[in-house]
Amino acid sequence: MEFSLYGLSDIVLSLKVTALANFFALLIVLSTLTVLFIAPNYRLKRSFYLLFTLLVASLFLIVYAHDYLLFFIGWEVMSISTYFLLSFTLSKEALHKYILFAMASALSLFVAILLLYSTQHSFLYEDAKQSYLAMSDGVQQLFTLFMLIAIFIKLGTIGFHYWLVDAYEESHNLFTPFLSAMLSKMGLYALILFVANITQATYVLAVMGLLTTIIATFKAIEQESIKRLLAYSSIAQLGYIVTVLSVADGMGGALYHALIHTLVKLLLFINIAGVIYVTQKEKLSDLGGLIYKLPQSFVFLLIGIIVLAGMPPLGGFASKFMIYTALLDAKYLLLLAGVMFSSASAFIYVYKLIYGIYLGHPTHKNLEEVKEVPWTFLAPQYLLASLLVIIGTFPGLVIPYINRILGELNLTLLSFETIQTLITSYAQYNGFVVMGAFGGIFVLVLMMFMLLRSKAKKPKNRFDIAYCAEEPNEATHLHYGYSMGQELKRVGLIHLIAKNSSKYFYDFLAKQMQYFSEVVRKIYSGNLLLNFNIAVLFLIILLLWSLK
Amino acid sequence: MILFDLLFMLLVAYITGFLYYGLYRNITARFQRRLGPPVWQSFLDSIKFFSKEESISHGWMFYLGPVIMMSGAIMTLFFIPLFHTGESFKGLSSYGNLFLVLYLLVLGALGNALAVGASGNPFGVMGVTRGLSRLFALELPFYISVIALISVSGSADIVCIAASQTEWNAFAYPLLFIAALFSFVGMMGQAPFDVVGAPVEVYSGPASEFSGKFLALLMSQSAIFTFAKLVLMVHLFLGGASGFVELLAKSFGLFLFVIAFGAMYGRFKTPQSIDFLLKVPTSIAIVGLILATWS
Amino acid sequence: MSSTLFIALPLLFGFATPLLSRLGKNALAYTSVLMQLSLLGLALSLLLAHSSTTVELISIAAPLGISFVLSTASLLMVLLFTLLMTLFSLYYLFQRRANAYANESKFFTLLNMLLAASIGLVLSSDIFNIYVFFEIAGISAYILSAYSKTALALESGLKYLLTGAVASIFLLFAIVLIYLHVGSLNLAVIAEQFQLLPYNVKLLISLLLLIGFGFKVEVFPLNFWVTDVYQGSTSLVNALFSGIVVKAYLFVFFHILYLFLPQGEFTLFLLYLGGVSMLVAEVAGLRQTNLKRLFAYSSLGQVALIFVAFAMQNIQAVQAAFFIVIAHSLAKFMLFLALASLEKTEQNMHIDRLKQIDSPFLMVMMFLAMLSLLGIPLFVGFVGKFLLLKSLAVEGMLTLLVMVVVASFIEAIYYFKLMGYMLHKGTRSEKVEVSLGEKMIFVSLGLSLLLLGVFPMSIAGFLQNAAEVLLDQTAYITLLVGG
Amino acid sequence: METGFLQEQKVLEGDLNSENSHQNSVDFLMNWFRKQSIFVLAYGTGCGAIEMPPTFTSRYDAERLGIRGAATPRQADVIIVSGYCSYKTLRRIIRTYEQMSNPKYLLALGSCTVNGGMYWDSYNTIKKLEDYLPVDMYVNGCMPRPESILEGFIALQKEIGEGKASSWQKYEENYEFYRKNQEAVLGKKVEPSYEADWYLYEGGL
Repeated sequence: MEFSLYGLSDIVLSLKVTALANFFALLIVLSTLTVLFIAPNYRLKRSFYLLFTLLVASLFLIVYAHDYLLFFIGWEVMSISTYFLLSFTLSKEALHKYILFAMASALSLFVAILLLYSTQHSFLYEDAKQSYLAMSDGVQQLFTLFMLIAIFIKLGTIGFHYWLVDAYEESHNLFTPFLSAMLSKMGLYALILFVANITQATYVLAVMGLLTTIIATFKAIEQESIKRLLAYSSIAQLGYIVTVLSVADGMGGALYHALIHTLVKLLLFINIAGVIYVTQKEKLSDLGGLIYKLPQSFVFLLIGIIVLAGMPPLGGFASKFMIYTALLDAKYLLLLAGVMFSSASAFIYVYKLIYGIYLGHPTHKNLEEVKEVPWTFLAPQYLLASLLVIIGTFPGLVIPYINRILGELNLTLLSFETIQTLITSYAQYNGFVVMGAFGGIFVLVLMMFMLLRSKAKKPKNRFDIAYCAEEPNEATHLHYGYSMGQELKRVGLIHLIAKNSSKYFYDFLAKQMQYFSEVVRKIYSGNLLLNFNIAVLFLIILLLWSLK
Repeated sequence: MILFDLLFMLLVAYITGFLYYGLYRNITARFQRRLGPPVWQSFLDSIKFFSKEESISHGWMFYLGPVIMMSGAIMTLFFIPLFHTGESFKGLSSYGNLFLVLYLLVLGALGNALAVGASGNPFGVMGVTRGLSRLFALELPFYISVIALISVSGSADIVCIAASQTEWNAFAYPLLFIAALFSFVGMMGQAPFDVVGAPVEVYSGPASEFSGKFLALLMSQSAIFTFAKLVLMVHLFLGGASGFVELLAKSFGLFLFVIAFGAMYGRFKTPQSIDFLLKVPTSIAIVGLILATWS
Repeated sequence: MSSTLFIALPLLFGFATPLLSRLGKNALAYTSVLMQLSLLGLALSLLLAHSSTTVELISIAAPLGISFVLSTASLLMVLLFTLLMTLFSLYYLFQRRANAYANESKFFTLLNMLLAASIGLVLSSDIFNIYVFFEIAGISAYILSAYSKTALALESGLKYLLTGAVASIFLLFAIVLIYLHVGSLNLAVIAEQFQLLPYNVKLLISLLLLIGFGFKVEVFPLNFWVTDVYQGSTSLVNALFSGIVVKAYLFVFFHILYLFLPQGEFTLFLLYLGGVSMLVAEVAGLRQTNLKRLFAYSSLGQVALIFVAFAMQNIQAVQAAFFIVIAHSLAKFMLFLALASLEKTEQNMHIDRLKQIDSPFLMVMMFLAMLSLLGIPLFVGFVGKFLLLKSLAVEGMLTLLVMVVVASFIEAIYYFKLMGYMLHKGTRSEKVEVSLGEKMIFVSLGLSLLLLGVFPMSIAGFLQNAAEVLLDQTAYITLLVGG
Repeated sequence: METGFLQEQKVLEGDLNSENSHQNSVDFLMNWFRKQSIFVLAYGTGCGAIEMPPTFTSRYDAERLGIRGAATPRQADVIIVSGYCSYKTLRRIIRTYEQMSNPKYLLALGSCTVNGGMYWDSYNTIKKLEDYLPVDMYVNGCMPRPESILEGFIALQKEIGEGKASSWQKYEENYEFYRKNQEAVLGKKVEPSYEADWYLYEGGL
């Protein structure tokens, strides 16, 4: 569907239903539905829903737009409606941080699309490649720079993530799942369009993606706030996608991982929203020992972290596997090693998350009185968790859909035989067998184990632990696994990685800006004599310069 | 037929694993100038624990932890073929690949970590923390070596990697092998990387709350798991195996090396071991990878 | 006759205010609304009937005469001015009790003089008339600025007067030079002969005109007085300054520029001047905490943006300029009126006070205005900025493009800082009542921002037409001088 | 039910009178395994602990008999009370003993555990360990040499193999008696202040 806007013949806008757009639209629908499920638990103003609707509408606009202008409009509306949605809970600083980065993203996207327009006078995706090729080298680099800045900010790639963590941490618990699952995906969508339509930008993406995964993983490890931890985990997960998009055949893995990440982040954030709802606590150090109070939530979080860590036999492994083999295919071996390294490091924060909330000992008296979260929290988790289990069992299930997208983008299709298997050029695996074998072995071992004569008895008191012959009591500090990973800072290399360098950088930038402003402001101090002098001098200089 | 295969593999792993463990204790004792226990001592220990009258369980997650760990070990075993030639004793390896096995290697430990957390014993969690912190540093050189091997042999299938070696990978790519060996020593829980279960430091770490049959199950899985890891190394670096004798010889040789290594060194602190692993073996592995794939 | 009415009516009304004020307490306010409405009606009827550019001549003696040219472009400006003035009168009427001026009749006199002069500037086709209106507008503006007679107000009035006097000297000198060399004051005649003048004279005249108008179109470095004036004046007056007066100056400056230099000899220079103005103004505004001054900086930035757009001197850019003019006028007008509503208790608001004020309605309206000013899509501000940047990109002026974008970003920094204050969570002590009438005005302004932003095509054709007319030097000459 | 001296006498003589030797084949097998593998809690309670390191290391190498150390009470079969036992230590020993899982054995080293030894007059050590915890095997001497300790272990192994080492059952059966004695020296707030008594444990998973 094409139409023109502004009564100008040279701007053609277009909306188009493509398989890629449908894929992301599906994710939007899924996220919206699941998030709205938990909405009745919160008392929200009507304006929240109004803005939320606007946001969802803008997401659809982004997804179905087939030219960069509409895309940009959707992008900007998304940023602004998110701003107002965030304003319900965010502190002034965090909010300001968010919007500045969002504006920087939008404006650099703006510059980029205008540069794209300047050569072929078209915003359409189809013409993007030609427009790009028509640019001179310098402009091409400038264009790529601006485009990638815009995308990286939205993705929260490391260095551009300064806003993201605070925004995630302080946003409303209802909104965080959406923020993580959907809004960052829009950055991904932009990146996919960029990579598929314009240019691969191989090395930039590879380096940025790898740095993002590794640094964000180690940053996640040292967090104590649940939402901050998950925010960094989101960054890291998107880093995998950025990395894999740097290779020619990475699109399949990227889409697969996008799907999995959306599902799992919805699951995790809804889960912790439930925990926060019943406990009113947001820090790992304030929680603990909830496993027997919230058993269902525990299982869902467990499923979530298994997927997040990319463990077989659930869906997370399928997407990780796709990413690995794509990188292997492109012979990006060290990159692959780096990605796997960060994937292995992710086990720490994943364990820290589940330990801090559910395992160990309760850190407060009132934690021993909480009840299971309301069913409105559980219902979407049932849905998401079963989807993840199904994808884990039948990893080939989504391949035909991804192939449709790849076909549309003129990329190499993924091979597909049955829905149980996932096949790449290097290896294949059968999700059904893995799941079946694990389930079978587990059940068999469990049965044999239960039949043993040795009686399992359960202490009545949680303090009955082997504790060097001492007796712990309420006052004993037993729940300290939540600070796990702090000791890693003692390792020089990791300390280097996990430094708050982006904070220093942006603070420095802000400070310099303020000084500069302070100097410039002197012009407007109201001293007429000074001003006239400046004015005359400036004009003479300019004129002499311009008349040469 | 496949069920018989699997059962047989399990049996072999169980027996060999315990045998190796007995030998391990015996040989370590000889290193320390003592007689050491009989070879079957580990087996006796495990049966003793199975026959305890009672075992303390801290809830269902605690109960399931060792079961998950055992399942993980058996899964690992099943997805690694015993022999790279012939038809039998391939297990489920045709349904999986090396990446899957790499993840299965940690699956059990993570499952058990949940149980440790559920037990509420801070020493257990301390051990888990050490283990997880060490894990990524341990895996990095191993991953690099494995990736290089996959890339060189053109497949992530273990059988293919084993079969594609004209000369042993250990000799063809010595740097990769050395780097992987460092990791392997750590994976086997040997000094100098044995920070996890350090008895006098963290009260035997993750195992501190396991008693009776739980401990017994952990011991059995350890035996099976050790064998599985040895077989994996044999296939990756030592040219695979086509018969029991070859398999036992190669794996025992490797095992001997590991325990000798372990008996000779003291223990690193956690940050030290991470630092060391991230520096020395990783650098070796990177150089090895570049040398191996340079064309 | 019709275009003369636009000037005659306000002037008449202005001088009749002492009489009208005797009719009753509210008579002046009501009649003012009536008068503005009639002007608006007139403008609208002209718009509907309008087909081509018309000239109206009030002959005094053979070479001397006052001629008004009503083209699409000037009609657009007139329409904008009368619309804003109507809303202004209505607003004044609705919140008059709270904001009564000491001497209402004088205030209205000045107000109408200002309007008449602004419209006169836009319509005149004679450079001396332009000078006259320039002075009328200036004098009424000085007095309006000092009207509240506080120390700050008097300071601002004085500053305004001083700078205005300097500006008019330069302008007058330019006119003298022109008359010396061309022998006519008619814009068309001058335009015809301007190219034939010696280079040095051309340069001198251009320089003098630039400086003369430069003060008024608030271009760096001649805009130093603006912030002080805005701070000293009341918000109501500021609404007029930034909504009407500066737009009139901008229009007439570029009108003259296009006529004299159709080839665009100075384009690059003016473009960078505009770009630098914008950057400097936005950077200087970054740390401002006084609301009026802050908006003044923002006005400087926006005016510089319009300056850049006009200076591009091509149809797309001028169309964009008109869009920004409309967007900025409406939005700033709205912001200053909102500020006037908030300031009922206290003048010179500090930014911190936004945390205290409890008026969701005004907040939302200010949000709309600010978002439009920032060029967020769905608001008309975006259309203007987009068209301008597009034409910059097409022309390949990437440096300027980046300059404008960076400046916009800096503007976003302080506007969102403002919004952050408004969105502050906490108890709000000061409740601000907004009457229904005021609400209607704000809503209509806000809606127009939104509607024009979503359906820019409704006026795009008209604006393009205006841009074509404004840029067409030969047609102008033909019309006035004849073949 | 007897009280006072009579009860004490009965408890102390309990295992002499019991006829535990009739074990079925499963019991026999299990006892054989238990006998072959003995995990000793690495917990030095008194001065006798100094004799334990040589027992377990190269010189005497207890591991050849299947005897090795265990770090936590959860994994241990045998706890050695090595010598005098102050009230403070007793508190820990009792707790540790109760945390060990059945079947569990207690080996007492030195004279002090028999009758207080040279600490007979001490204000803060117990005299007879038997009053507080059931002892399977005494190794007397002050201090007993590693050879004696090994001998003690071998004797203990023999008893285990015959199914006679059943002090843990005795502790359960006469819990009130031990508890009373423990409270007598440690005060009413004797640990475990929470329900260490096994019959309060919940069954199942």
